Amino acid sequence: MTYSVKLEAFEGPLDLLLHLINRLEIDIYDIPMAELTSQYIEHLHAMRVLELDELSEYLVLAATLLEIKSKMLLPIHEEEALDEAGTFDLEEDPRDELVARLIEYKKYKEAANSLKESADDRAVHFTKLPEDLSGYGEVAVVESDEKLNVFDLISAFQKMLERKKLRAPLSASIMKSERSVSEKMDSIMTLLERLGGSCDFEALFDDGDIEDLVVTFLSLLELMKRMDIVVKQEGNFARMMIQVGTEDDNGNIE
Amino acid sequence: METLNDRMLGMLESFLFIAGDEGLTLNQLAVLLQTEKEIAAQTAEQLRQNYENRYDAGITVRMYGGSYRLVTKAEYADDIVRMLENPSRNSITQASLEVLAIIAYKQPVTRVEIDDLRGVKSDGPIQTLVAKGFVMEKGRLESSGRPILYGTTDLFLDRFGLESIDKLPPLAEDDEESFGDTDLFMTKFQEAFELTGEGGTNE
Amino acid sequence: METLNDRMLGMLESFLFIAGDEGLTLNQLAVLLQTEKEIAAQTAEQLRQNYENRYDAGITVRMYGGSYRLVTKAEYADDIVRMLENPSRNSITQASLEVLAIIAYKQPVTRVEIDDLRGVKSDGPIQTLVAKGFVMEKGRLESSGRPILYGTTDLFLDRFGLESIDKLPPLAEDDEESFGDTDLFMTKFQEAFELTGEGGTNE
Repeated sequence: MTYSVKLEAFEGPLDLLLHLINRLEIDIYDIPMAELTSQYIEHLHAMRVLELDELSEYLVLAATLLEIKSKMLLPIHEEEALDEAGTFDLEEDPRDELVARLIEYKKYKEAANSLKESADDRAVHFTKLPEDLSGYGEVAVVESDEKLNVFDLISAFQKMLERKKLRAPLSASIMKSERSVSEKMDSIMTLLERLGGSCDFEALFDDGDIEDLVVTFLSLLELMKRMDIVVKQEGNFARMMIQVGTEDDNGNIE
Repeated sequence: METLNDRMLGMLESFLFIAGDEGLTLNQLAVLLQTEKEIAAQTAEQLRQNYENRYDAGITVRMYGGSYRLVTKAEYADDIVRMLENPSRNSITQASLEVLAIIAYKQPVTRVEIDDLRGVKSDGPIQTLVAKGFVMEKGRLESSGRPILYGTTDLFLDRFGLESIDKLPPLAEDDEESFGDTDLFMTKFQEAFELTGEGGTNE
Repeated sequence: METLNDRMLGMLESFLFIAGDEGLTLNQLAVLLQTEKEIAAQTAEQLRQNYENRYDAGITVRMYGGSYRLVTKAEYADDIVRMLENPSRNSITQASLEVLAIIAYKQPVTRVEIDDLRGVKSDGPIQTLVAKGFVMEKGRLESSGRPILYGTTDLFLDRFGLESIDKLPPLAEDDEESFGDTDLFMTKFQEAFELTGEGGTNE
């Protein structure tokens, strides 16, 4: 099978199953168990990076799939398929429970998407801090014995973080230069040239906030990818050095 | 000439301006405007319409989580983001979103119910959602172990642009196209037939 | 129809709305509106006239100390006083709740640290919280000026139904966004390393 997929991208075994059903264009109400089971297990094999307890969740479902598959292979006797009234007993499909679970899960997965959309719509509307009313007089303090909720504290804190983004931005940001990766790449190359072609890896991360650090890092990665630089380390725990990459005629890095 | 209605609208705008992102509930508006709730709601609606109809207005009224708020119009979002130093992105993982959706629709709900529905452990996402202020404990289930019941917060309604929890869009019912109950019945009927008829080669 | 001028006015209103009590200087306005200072000044003046001419407007533009700011119209001052007596439903204002959250999670903490975190002065809310008995002085920081350290009280624990301060639910302080970036960057880092290490066969 040439189909490859990023396994970490799945939110769990049900998510993986839904993905397979979708990709194989399977009718969820008429799942070919053998095919789905073998595809599912094939994917499990490919999951090298899963942690043990996560893997166990996937294995539980694999066992369920195998069980359903084997039940379906059992021949159904007519007398069992027909109940006393002579009608088909429709409750007997061994896939029913799995299908119900998948459908239920799918519903919430879709709901999650619509929540996301709604949050995106909301995010284009900005608001402002409440005005300071102290200029109008003393703010009334109502005494009461009512129980307060500790989760209100969290909400208050989160609102504050959000607001902070709206504060100070205007004046500061207008002049602030973009911390773009391409600019940083240029400045790293300039620095390397100035230092004679190599420098200590850590020296590039001396200052700056997390965003700066991330930009520096991404710039290094991009430079490595373009083979403009190479990162060298003599041994474990040794200092990493950054060097200007020199290409030989074959385009390989020296 | 200023009319009584103009004055009401002006007052409302000044109140909402002062309240900022805290917003004001309909009850609070009625008290502040010294009028009936119904009139307060009508005035808020008229203010909204005025904003929407005025092309030179940069702001409008929205209700989130039961509170009216003044907000900037969507059309200026790009210009505003340009001026913000740290424009907030909606950064929430797919796992957290799934858990949030389950809690929003099924609340109050226990962790075990969430785990069962997703087929994976959801401790991590639940903790993240609590820490982000979208989810809170809403008491405990009176059963063995007294598990915590989770529900959503007002902050959730605000950040997800919902007027109230009743205004969540309805959950998708089972795929309409392939499935009304009759269809389901027919398919199952056929399946059963094929299964018996062909000796269980249905794979 | 929306005209170019309408759009400029709307943009201006939305910028001033967000800028709040810090306002925006003419220079900033020109940059934000991407126009000449002269045009920016004219637009601001037109916005002011529009507000003044509209009897249903509750707000207007003022220039203080070189900054343009949106403010409520003077005629609503008496009505706004009513907001003082109408604090939010929790009988504790959002500002106080914010300060309380900071003190609860960061204690012991100085006023300056609280101000920094919030980006606004917090004397008022701190006083209120001390008066309510939720917050108390917990000594002084051994540094210049020996600022007061604030912490929460037993009454705080009682009112919020907490057994002890360790029972506060964990809080997400950084945006997932920054975590996300770090993760992204670790992933990229690993990828890049594998790439150089294995000669780009990592696909």
